[in-house]
Amino acid sequence: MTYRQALHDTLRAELLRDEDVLLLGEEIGVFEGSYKITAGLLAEFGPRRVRDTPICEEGFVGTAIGAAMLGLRPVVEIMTINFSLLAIDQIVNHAAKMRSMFGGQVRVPLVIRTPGGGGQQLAATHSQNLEVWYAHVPGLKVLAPATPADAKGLLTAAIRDDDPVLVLENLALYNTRGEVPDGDHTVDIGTATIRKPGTDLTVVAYSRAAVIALDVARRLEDDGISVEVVDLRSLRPLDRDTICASVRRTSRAVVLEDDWLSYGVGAEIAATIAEGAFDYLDAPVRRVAAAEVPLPYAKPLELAALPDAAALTRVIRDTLDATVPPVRSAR
Amino acid sequence: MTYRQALHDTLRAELLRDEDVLLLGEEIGVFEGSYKITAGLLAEFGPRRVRDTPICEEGFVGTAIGAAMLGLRPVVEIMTINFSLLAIDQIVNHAAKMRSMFGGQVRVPLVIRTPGGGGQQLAATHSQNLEVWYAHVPGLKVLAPATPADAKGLLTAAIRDDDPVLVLENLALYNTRGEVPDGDHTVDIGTATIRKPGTDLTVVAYSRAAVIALDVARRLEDDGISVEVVDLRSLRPLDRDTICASVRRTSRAVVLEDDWLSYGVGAEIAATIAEGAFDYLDAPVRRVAAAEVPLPYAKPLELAALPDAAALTRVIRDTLDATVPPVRSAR
Amino acid sequence: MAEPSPTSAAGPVTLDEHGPGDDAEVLRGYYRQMRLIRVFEQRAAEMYTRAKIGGYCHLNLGEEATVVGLMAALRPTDYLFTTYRDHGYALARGAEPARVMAELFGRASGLSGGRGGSMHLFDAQHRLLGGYGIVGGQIPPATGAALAVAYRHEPGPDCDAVMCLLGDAATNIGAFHESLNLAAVWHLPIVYVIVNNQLGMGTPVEAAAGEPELFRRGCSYRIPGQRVDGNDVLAVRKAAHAALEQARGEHQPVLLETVSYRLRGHSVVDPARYRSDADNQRLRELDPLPAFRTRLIDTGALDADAAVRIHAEVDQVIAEAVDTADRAPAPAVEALFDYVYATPVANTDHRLPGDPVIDPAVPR
Amino acid sequence: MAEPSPTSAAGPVTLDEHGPGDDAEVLRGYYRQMRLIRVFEQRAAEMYTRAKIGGYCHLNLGEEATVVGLMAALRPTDYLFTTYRDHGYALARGAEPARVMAELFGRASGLSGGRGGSMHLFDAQHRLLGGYGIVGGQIPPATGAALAVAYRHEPGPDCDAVMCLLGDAATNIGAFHESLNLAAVWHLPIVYVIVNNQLGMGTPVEAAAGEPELFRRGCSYRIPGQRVDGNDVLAVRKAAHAALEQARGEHQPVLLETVSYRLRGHSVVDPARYRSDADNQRLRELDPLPAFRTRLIDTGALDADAAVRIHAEVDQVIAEAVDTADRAPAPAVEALFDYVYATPVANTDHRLPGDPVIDPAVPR
Ligand SMILES: Cc1ncc(C[n+]2csc(CCOP(=O)(O)OP(=O)(O)O)c2C)c(N)n1
Ligand SMILES: Cc1ncc(C[n+]2csc(CCOP(=O)(O)OP(=O)(O)O)c2C)c(N)n1
Ligand SMILES: [Mg+2]
Ligand SMILES: [Mg+2]
Repeated sequence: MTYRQALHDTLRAELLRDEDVLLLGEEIGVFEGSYKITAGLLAEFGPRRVRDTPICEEGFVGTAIGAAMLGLRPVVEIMTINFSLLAIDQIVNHAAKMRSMFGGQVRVPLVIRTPGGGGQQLAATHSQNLEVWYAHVPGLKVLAPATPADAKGLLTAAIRDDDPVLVLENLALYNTRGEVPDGDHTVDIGTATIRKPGTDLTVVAYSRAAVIALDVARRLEDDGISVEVVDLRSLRPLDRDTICASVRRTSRAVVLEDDWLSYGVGAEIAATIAEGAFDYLDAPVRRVAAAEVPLPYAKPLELAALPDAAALTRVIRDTLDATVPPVRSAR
Repeated sequence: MTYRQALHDTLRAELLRDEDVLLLGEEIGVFEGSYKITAGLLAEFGPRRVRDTPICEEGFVGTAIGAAMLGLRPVVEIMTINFSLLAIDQIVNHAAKMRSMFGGQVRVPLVIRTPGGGGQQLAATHSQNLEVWYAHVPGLKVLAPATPADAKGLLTAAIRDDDPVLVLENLALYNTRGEVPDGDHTVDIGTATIRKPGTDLTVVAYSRAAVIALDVARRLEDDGISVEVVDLRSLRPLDRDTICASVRRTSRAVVLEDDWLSYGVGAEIAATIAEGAFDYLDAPVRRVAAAEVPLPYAKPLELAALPDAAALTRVIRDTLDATVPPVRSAR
Repeated sequence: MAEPSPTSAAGPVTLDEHGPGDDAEVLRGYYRQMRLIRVFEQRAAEMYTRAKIGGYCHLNLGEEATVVGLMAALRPTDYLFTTYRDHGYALARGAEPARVMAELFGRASGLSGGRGGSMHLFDAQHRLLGGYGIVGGQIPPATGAALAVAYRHEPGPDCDAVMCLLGDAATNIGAFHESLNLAAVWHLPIVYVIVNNQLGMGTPVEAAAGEPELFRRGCSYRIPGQRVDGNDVLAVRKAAHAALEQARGEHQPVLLETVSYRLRGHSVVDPARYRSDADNQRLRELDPLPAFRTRLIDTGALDADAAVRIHAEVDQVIAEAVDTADRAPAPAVEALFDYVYATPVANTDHRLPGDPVIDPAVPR
Repeated sequence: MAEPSPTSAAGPVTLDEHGPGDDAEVLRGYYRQMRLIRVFEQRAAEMYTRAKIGGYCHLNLGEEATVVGLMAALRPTDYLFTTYRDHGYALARGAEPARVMAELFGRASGLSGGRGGSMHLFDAQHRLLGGYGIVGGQIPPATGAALAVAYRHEPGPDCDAVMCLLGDAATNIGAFHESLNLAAVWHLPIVYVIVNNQLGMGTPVEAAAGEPELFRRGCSYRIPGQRVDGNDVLAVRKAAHAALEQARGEHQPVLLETVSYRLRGHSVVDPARYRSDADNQRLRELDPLPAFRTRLIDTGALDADAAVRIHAEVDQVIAEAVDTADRAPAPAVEALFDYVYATPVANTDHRLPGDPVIDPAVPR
């Protein structure tokens, strides 16, 4: 089943399961969704449960927050994460704060689904990966499924969770395929998973990058290089134990991320490893991330700016070649 | 002179120097500024140069962007960084993108001044440190002066720079005092500075945290502990060479930051050190940051959640006590 | 002042001048509430200067008639969203003065557990769904609360309604536009009340709003608007009641503007230098409390002795509230991480500043 | 359709039905421009399906009369901000078709150096200050451009003006409200043009806007509004000219709504299934090009042969534009970091994916 289908079926299943679940977003009804995740749902559930909104990200996300305060379980689609900037005050200054700031008197069971990712020649304003901003914010939960199975498991968990959860999708993953468990399937929020065990080096990634990492790891097997792939799945909470435990075994780590290097998700991963596995590291933790430019439209420039399998492979090999120089004599 | 006075005098000097410079913001005129940075400027320069705006952060920041596109040099005050979330689409999707996305045909000489910081019992929505979000974005320059002299030098440089620059101020610094050079004084954007040389350990910090770090470093001298303090001053670009060169000398580092630990500024600093000074590190790079909660109003909770001199001192001592276990045998 | 709106559709007003049950006791009750708010705010200002209260502290001084009139029109089952200028609303809605003051003092017994402070009063029991410190920030959630009501209830006399308060200056922010538009296209049972106190901090309405007759700003959504004298508690109650009836009866959003005056600075620390002595003199004359007292005495609903008794009783209540609040304990530091999340999940961060990212105690 | 706005203040219209200098040649010129846009867009759609163009591609098909009428009213010295549906405006403003097509192809010779693509056409020479892909995102900067003009020029016939285009659905977003309010309170020389093509993607105006007569939405700022038939190039030019005169002459912002129809899907890839065959049939009848051609032929401004010649010449121009664009080189990868900043400063990041954070070459 595709990642898209898994999301669609999950939304449908939750709409059937719980009358308090409703969908809101631009073009999710009549237009069936910019990326067709909600295809057919308006026809099946009607405009009360599947609500097209005017173009007003701040307004409809804030409206979903208020509906959640009264016990509904809105699942909002923001067409792409780039447009979430218009709603970020409602997400960060309101949804994330209310429960704590109001002394635990209210819950905000809100889910925000939104795809990120570049590589589609959508240019600078439509190609960003800004999930790190949300991952920085206590009060939010931030999930990033890489597989159809996790798309189902994490979205289901998010909808049943009583806190605001941002579910990061990815334009490049919608058509990817994978096994999806039938029936009720949830994945524990806050847990990373090891996609492939390995002994020589750990690659940490999430979303589209996790798929690339797995692919690279498989190919490197043929060269006798054993790479372990950790898929974060959850950016907040972050499963530091799984990351550090892996690196303590492999003693080397590389991060693959689609966002810009400086202050990106990989910075936290590298810092966590450098602290949590300090005594075990045989080489510096390198990050493979996007070049720090507003992503250009022209294909050659876009390709040059985005991280890919080749860059990851190169850095993995460099890291394995790097040896630990005798620390003292180095000074 | 106070940090507030340095900012005020700099704005006045630039208004006098360049007819294209104008100030925009809520309550900067008649009210003389929420924090009185612009006191007296409306009276002196009139409403054409010093413009009170309605409450519409997205509108007036975007308006300043358009004015900058035509060659004016607007200096916008956003009352606190918390409200910048309402303007972030204009800052990140517009100001930061335009020059590059439009093939170099336009410049956006815009300055956004805004204070961050907690500790004033302003509660969760009014106490944030979100500069890391902006520091992540190519196309922006992000500065964070810690002293009155740098407030003058960096703000002057920002106003004369042809790119969008965010100048992060801090509520807790406005009344702090320090020497300020007379006449024309600019600080190079993108350069960190060593506030105090030391040999045992490097503390990296910026804004209010740099002041605390310097204070702690001075006090530790008495205990014979020699701490070097690196004040970043510029978060984007980030002066990685100065940071890593310092740690290569001291072989130990601690980051002090006012934002939340996960995915905060310190993550990038720690990741940079762990990669750029890997062979020289004798202990893990620890981060002293805020507890990951929406900041509560109640004073005891607020104090418990925010990093302070005591926590920094404790972590510095821990780091010095930490020794490097023989790496191989550890596994 | 209350020139009728061209778009006004406030509908048939079912209340007579005073409204049903407006015997002297009800009127005295309004006066007492107004007085209670007045004294509470004066004590709050005093406590702020004595550093019992921190952060920002915005008072309802001058808005007592508006506060009491609006709250009198609201049913206990209706939902209320306010701005950060919220003390009076919490009191009039029925919250204990001691718990409101305790919130300002940052105590565990405070209305929001001491975590929100003056700007963020929340009282689930009385359906006060929060004071909000981001200007305009409460408008989309209030609209969403109305969506939840409409999702569950047909229009009709028994339908709940939502009241969303905002300041005059908040009508210039995008959230106002987006929310009213949504309420209009979705037919939501909500009354937006613009509490026009003439100023946003130091900025007069005319300097900030292209259409300074704010009740007309519903025109962009075909939302009927009406303006009422915010210094007249009964006029406010009447207009608010009519608006709420329309909201619950037809799921028709309504825009109501109350016009009153901010007697002091924007917040306790603002000396309001931008106001002339003449302004201040004029303001004292517009004070709604003496005006309402005189009116009640003239109509025989109140006599001098009764007024004195009310004042004494109110002073007493507030004095006790201050004492009770002052004796209340602050939240325990151990409770720092409470309420960050409602549903516990793995690996939530519970680190204090300086703690390592990985608990060294965890066996490797 | 163009029922006069109650708030209309479009002022004395100085143009007669056709306007000065409307000899046959001018009219044929408009027809040629409309045809040029039509053919350009058709070829663009074709090039998209042939994968010469990537990303999103939004066409002006059906809006040719609006585009040409608006651009005819604009002076070369006026400033223009558009949405992502911008090809026609760039062409009518005077940009070379080859450079517009080259931008769609992502070539270095493109109007934005190949970095912006279809949605982000910018032409400093012709004062086209950008196509913008964030709905409503262009409105505040356009307002700021008007602020810069007002900062430097008194109101008067020689004052520059700014024209800001937006779609019907963009009137529901906060930036629209905040910007018009600022333009009103600051008296800025700007004309906001709502290009109402009846739909935002698949959403009809009535489903999205509380006041679907969009030209009335200036009411919240006392900004005069007017609606004009967007299929009538001369009516559009006339209304836009009057609005621009008011903007430059009085620094009075104006809201103009042009009503036309989107002949195809939202973007090239949208099959527009949400439209019925009846809709599509009706749309074909509303096509502004045949209508204008007939009108010109009836008035004798054009004859069949001339029309054929124009079509042939336009086909030729666009064919050459496509060839030229196709032969043009893409930007060099070495230029990746160009234009990120205007003022070079220390330590700017020029790392490619996978590069170490500290150049190992740098001596330690
Ligand atoms: C988005 C945002 N911008 C600015 C502020 C700072 N601020 C707090 S109150 C206020 C004035 C609001 O005036 P009004 O809406 O009339 O309400 P009033 O204070 O008069 O009750 C401002 C500018 C804020 N809290 N939020
Ligand atoms: C802030 C934002 N939200 C959503 C989108 C996705 N989007 C692109 S165009 C569009 C419809 C806009 O319709 P309209 O304003 O009528 O312009 P038209 O496309 O009809 O010319 C939408 C929803 C966007 N680009 N920006
Ligand atoms: Mg006010
Ligand atoms: Mg449209």
